[in-house]
Amino acid sequence: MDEAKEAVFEEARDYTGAKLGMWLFILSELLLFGGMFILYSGYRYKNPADFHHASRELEVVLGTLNTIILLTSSLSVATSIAAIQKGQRKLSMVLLMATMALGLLFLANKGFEWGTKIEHGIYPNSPTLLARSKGEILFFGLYYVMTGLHGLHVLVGVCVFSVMLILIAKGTLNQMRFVPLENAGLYWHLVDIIWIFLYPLFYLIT
Amino acid sequence: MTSTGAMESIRPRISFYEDHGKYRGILSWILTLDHKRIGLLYFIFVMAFFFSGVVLGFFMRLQMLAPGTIMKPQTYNSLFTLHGIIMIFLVVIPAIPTIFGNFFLPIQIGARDVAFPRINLLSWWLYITGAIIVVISVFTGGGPPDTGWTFYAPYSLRTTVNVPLAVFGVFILGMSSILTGINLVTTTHRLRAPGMTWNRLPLFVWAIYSTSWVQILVTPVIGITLILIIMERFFGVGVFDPAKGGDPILYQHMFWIYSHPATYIMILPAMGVISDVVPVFARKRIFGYMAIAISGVAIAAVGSLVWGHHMFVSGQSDFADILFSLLTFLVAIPSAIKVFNWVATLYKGSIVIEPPLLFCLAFIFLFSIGGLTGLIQGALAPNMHLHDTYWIPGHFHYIIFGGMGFGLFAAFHYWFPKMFGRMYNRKMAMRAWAVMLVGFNIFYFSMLLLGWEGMPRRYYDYLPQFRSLHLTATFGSWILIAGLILMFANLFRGLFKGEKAEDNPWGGATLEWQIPSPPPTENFEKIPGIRHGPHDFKELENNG
Amino acid sequence: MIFSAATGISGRVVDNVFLYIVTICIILLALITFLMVYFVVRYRREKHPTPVDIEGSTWLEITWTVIPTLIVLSMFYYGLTGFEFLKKVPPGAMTVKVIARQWSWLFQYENGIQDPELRVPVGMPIKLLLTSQDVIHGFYIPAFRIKQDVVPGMTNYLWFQPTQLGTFDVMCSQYCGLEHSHMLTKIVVLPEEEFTKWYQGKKKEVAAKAPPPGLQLYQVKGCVACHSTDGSPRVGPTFKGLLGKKEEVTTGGKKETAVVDEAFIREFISEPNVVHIEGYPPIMPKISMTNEELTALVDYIKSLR
Amino acid sequence: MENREVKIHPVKYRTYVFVWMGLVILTGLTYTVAVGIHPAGWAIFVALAIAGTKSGLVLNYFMHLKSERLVIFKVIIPLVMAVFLVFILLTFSDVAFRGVVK
Ligand code: HEA
Ligand code: HEA
Ligand code: HEC
Ligand code: CUA
Ligand SMILES: [Cu+2]
Repeated sequence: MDEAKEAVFEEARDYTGAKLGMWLFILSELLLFGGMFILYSGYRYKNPADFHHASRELEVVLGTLNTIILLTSSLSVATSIAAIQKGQRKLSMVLLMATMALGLLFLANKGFEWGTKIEHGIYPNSPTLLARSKGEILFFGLYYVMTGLHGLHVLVGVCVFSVMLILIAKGTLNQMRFVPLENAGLYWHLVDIIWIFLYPLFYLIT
Repeated sequence: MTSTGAMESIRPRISFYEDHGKYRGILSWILTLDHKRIGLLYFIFVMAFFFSGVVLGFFMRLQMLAPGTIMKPQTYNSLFTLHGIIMIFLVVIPAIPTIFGNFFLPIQIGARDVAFPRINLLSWWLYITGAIIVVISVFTGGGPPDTGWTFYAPYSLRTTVNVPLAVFGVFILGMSSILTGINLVTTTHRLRAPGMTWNRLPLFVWAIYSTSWVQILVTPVIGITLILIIMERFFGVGVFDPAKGGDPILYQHMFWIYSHPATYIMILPAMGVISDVVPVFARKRIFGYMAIAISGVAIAAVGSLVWGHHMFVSGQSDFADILFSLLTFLVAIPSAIKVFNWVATLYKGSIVIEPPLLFCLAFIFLFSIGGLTGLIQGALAPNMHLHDTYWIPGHFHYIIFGGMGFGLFAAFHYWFPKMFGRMYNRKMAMRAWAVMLVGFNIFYFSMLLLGWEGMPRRYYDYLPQFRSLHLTATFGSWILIAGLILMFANLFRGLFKGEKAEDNPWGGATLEWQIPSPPPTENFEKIPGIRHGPHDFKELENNG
Repeated sequence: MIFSAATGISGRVVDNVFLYIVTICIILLALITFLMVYFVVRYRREKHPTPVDIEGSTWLEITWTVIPTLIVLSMFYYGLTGFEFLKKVPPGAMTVKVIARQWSWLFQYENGIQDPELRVPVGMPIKLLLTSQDVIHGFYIPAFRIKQDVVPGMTNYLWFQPTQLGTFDVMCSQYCGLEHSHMLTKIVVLPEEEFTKWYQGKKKEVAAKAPPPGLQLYQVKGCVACHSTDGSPRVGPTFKGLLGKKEEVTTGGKKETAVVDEAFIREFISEPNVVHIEGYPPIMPKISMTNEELTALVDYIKSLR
Repeated sequence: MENREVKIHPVKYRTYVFVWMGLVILTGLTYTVAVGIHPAGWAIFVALAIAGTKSGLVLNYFMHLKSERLVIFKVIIPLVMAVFLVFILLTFSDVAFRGVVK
C-alpha cells in the first residue's frame, strides 16, 4: 500500500475527530429542540393557567414510567459500549438488544398515550380541542409536536442500533473498532437528555 | 471505503482532474470523495442557480418598466419569492464555504482532505435534493410559493400555493449546511499540519471556521421553524396561527434567530477572502492579523444576538426594540475594525493592480455603503420609515451582492488559475469590473432613494411618483447584467482557451500556492511543516 | 426636488435623526474611499517597489475601536430619542380604529362612523388602534414617516399629528398576498371646522339608518378589494350581472354547472369555502356580518345588472 | 494502523449502575416535589434544576465528557447552553415586556 494513502486512512479514522464531529451534530440537535423550547417558554409564560390545566390531563404515571425506561436504556447502551471495548461481544449484543427493546417499549407507551388522547378527541385541529381555551390548544399543539419529534428521534435511534447490531454480529465492529457504536450511543443519550427536560415541562406543571 | 481504485496511480504531478478514482465519467464526479471535486460540483450548481436567480431579478425589473402589462400580480409575487429563496438559500449561503471552503480550506491548513469525506459528499447530495425539491415546488401543487423568502405566518399558512414543499426543500438545504459546518470545524481542529498554529492560519480559514460555528448553531432553529410551518399546514397544530392562540411575532423571532446570523454566514467568508487577497497584492502582511481574526469571531458571536432589528415595527415590545437596536450598533464595530485594517494594509505596500485586487477594493466600497445604510435603518426612528420599503432591498443588495458577491468574484479571479490551471484575460476582467461597478451603483442607489421616498417593497405596481426612479433602476440593472455577462464570458473563455497558469502567478504565501496548478489528488506528497504566517512574503522569497 | 417633504411632527423628528446619521455615514465613506484610492495610487508597484512590512499597531486598533463605538452609540441614542417620541401618545389624542384585511382598510371613529378613507382635523394628535382580520399588514404613511405592522390577534398602535392640510398616501407595507400593492388609501387632513361638519353629518347618517345601504357595506366590509361593480376583472368575480349568471363550480371535488340565484349568493357569502368558482383562486375570506347586513348586501348585488 | 483506538479505558460497569441509580432517584424526587409537595411559584425552577442535574450526570458519565481531554469538548456544552439562554432571554425581552394597547 502506498504510504500517502495509508496516512489518509489513519486521519480518516481519527478517533477524536469522529467523536468531535458527532458532538457538533449533537449540539445542532440540541438547538433544534431548543427552538421548540423557546416557543414553549414563550407560550407558557403567556398562558400559565391554561398550561397547568392542560398538563393535568396527561398521564403522569405513564410519563414517569417512560422516563425510567429511557434512563435504563441509556444505561444499557453505555454498558454495551463498555462491553465491546472489553471484547465481550455477546454481552454487548445482548445489552444493545435490551436498549432497542426499551426504546420500542417507550414508543409503545407513547403510542398508547397518544391513542387515548386522540380517542378523547384531543388532537390538533379537533373540534373538542378547538372549543377549549387558546392556551390549551397551544399546550396540546406543542405536546404533539415536541413528543412526536422526540419519538421520531427514538425511532431513528432504534434503527441505527439495529444496523450496529448487524455490524457487531458480522465482526465489523469489535474491540478495535467501535467508534460508530460509541457515536450511536452518544446520539441515544442526547435523546434521553431531551426527554429529561420534556418530562417535567409537560407532565409536572404545577 | 475511500476511492482505493487509483491507489497505485498516485504520482505527484497528476492533477485531481486526471485522477478519477474508482469510477469513470460522470460517476467519478457525483460519487467522488475528493474535496476539490466536491467543491467544483457545488461550483457548477451554485452557478446554475445563481443564473436562474439573476434571470428572475431581470424579469422583476422588466415588470417595473410597465406594471400591469408584463405579468400578472401572482407571477410577480412568486418571482420575488423564488428570487429570494434561490439567492439566499441556494446561492449566497452555501457559495463560499462550499465552493472555496471545500476546495481550499484543507489545502490551506496542509491537509489531504476534509475530516469526513463521505459526509462531505452527503452534504452535496442533500444540497441537490433540497434544490430539486424547491424546483419541483414551483411546478406542482397550487403553483410556486408567493410568501416572500421570509414565509411570514399567518400568510404562509393561508395561501393556497405550494408552500409546504418549498419549505421542506429549504429544510433539506439546512441539513446540508449543518453537515458542511460540522465537517469544516472538525477539519480545522483535527487536520492542521504540524506547525500550523491558530495564529498562523490564513484568515480565510479563520473566517470559514467562525462561519461554520454559526451554521451549526443556528441553522437547526430555522429547521424546526420550517417543520412547524409544514405541521401547521397539514395538521393545524396552532403554534403560529393567531386564530388558535399562536403568536405570529414568535414566528418572526424564530425565523430571524436563524436568518439574521445567516447574513453573517454570507459575509464572513467573503471577508476572509478579502483579508487574504489584499496582502498578496500589497506584498506585505495584513495589518492587524489578530484584530481581523478576532473581529470575525466577534461578528459571528454578536451577530447572533441582533435578529430583532427586523421586527422594529412588528409590534414586539418597546424594550426589545431598544435592546436589539443597541446590539445592532455594536455588531457594526467589528466590521468597522476589519474595514480599517484592510485599508491600512494598503499603506506603504507595493501594490500590483490585478483583477482580484480590484474586486477587493469594490468590495470594501460597496460593503461600506451597505453597512452604513444598515446603521441608518438600525436606528429606531428612521427604521419606522424605512422598514419594508425599497431602502431595505437597497441595503441588502449593496451588502450581499456588493459585499458577498464581489468577494466571491475576487475569489474567482484569485483562485481561478489554481483551480483550473489556466488564466483568464486580465484586461477584459478589469473592463467587466468597471461596467459592473457603474451599473451596480445606478441600480441599487436608485433603490435606496425609492425607499426613502416611501416606495414599499414587494409591490408589483407603484404610484406615479416613483416612476422615474424605477426606470433608472431598471436601466442600471441592464448595465449590471451586461458587466456580469462580460465577466463570466471572460472566465469561461479562460477555462478552455486561456494560457497555462503558473503554480504561483500572484506570488501568494499560503500553502495552496506551493503546490501544482491544478492540485494533485490528496494535495501534498508529504504533509508540510509550517514555519511562518500566511502573509510572510519575505520568508517566501528567501526560500526561493 | 427629489425628496418628497416630510409632514407632521413625526416627519420632522425622523428626518432629523436620518440626516444626522447620513451625514456621519457620508463623511466616513468619503474618508475610507479616499484613503483606499490614495494608497493604491501612491503605493503602486512602479512608484513604491519595496513594501514596508508593518504588523499592526495596538494604539491604532484601540483608536479605531473606540471612536466608532462612540459614533454608533450616539447614533443609537439619537435614534432612541426619536423612537420614544414616536411611541408616546400625547394625552387627549383622538382615537380611530383601523381594521386591515386583504386588501382594504377600514377606519372606525368613536361615534360609529365607518369609512374606507381616513379623515382627520389638522393639528390634532391622532391615535390609531390597528387590528387585522386575516394576515399581517403594515400601516404606512410615508409623508409622516411612520409605520406599524397590523398583526392578527393583537392590537398595535400608532400616533401622529398632522400639521399641514392636504391628502397623503396610505400604503400597506407588509406583504399580505395577491393585491398587496393595491392596498392603498388616503389620509385627508381637513381644517377643524370642515372636519367637524363631516363628522357630525356622518353621525346623523349613522343614527338615521340601520342597517346602512349595500353600497356602503360593499366598501366597509371590504368586498371592494376583490369584486368590482362595473364588470372589470379583479381577484374575484365581478358583481355586475352576477344574478342569473351560469358558472362552473366545484363542490366537494364534484364539478357542475350552477345558475347563480339569491340563495346561492347568500350561502356563498356565509360559507365561502364550500363551493369554488372555476377560474378564481379559492381565497375568499369568511366575513362576519349580521343577517340584516347580509340581506342588504345581497339586495345590492342583485341590483347590479 | 488502528492502535490509537485500543488505548481507551472502558468505564467500569459499576460506575454506570450507580449513575443510573442516581438518575432514577432524581426522577422520583422531581415527581414527588411536583405531585406531592406542590411548590407554587418556584416549582418550575426546581424541576429544571433537577433536570439539569440529571443531564449533567448523563453528559459526564454516560457520554464521557468528564474524561475527555481536549479543551473543545469541555466548552461546547456550556457554549450551547449560553447560546440557548441568550436566545430565550432576548425572546423574552419581547414576550415579557409587551404592553397592552387600549
Ligand atoms: C450579507 C448580508 C448582510 C449583512 C452583512 C448585513 C449587515 C448589517 N445589517 Fe442587514 N440585512 C440583510 C443582509 C445583511 N445585513 C438582509 C438580507 C436584510 C433584509 C431581510 C428581509 O427583510 O428580506 C437586512 C435587513 C437589515 C435590517 C432590518 C431592516 C428592516 O427590515 O426594517 C437592519 C436593521 O437594523 C439591518 C442592519 C444591518 C447592520 C447594522 C449590519 C452591520 O453588520 C453592518 C456593518 C458594516 C459597516 C458599519 C460598514 C463598514 C464600516 C465602515 C465603513 C466604518 C465606519 C463604521 C462605523 C463608524 C460604525 N439589516
Ligand atoms: C444574493 C442575493 C441576491 C442577489 C445577488 C440579487 C440580485 C438581483 N436582485 Fe434581488 N433580492 C434578494 C437577493 C438577491 N438579489 C432578496 C433576498 C430579495 C428579497 C425577496 C423578498 O422580498 O422576499 C430580493 C429582492 C429584489 C427586489 C425587490 C422586489 C420587491 O420588493 O418587489 C428586486 C427588484 O428589482 C431585485 C432585483 C435584483 C436583480 C435585478 C438582481 C440581479 O439580476 C443583479 C445581477 C446580479 C449580479 C450581477 C451578481 C451577483 C453575484 C453574486 C451574489 C455571487 C453569485 C455566485 C456565483 C456566480 C457562484 N431583488
Ligand atoms: C380577499 C378577497 C375577497 C374579498 C375581500 C371578498 N371576496 Fe367574494 N370572492 C372572492 C373570490 C376569490 C371568489 C371566488 C371564490 C372561489 O372560487 O372559491 C369570490 C366569490 C364571491 C361570490 C360568488 C361569486 C360567483 O361568481 O358566484 C360572492 C357572491 C362574493 N364573493 C361576495 C362577496 C362579498 C359580499 C364580500 C364582502 C362582504 C366579498 N365577496 C369579499 C374574493 C373575495
Ligand atoms: Cu396588506 Cu400588504
Ligand atoms: Cu439582520
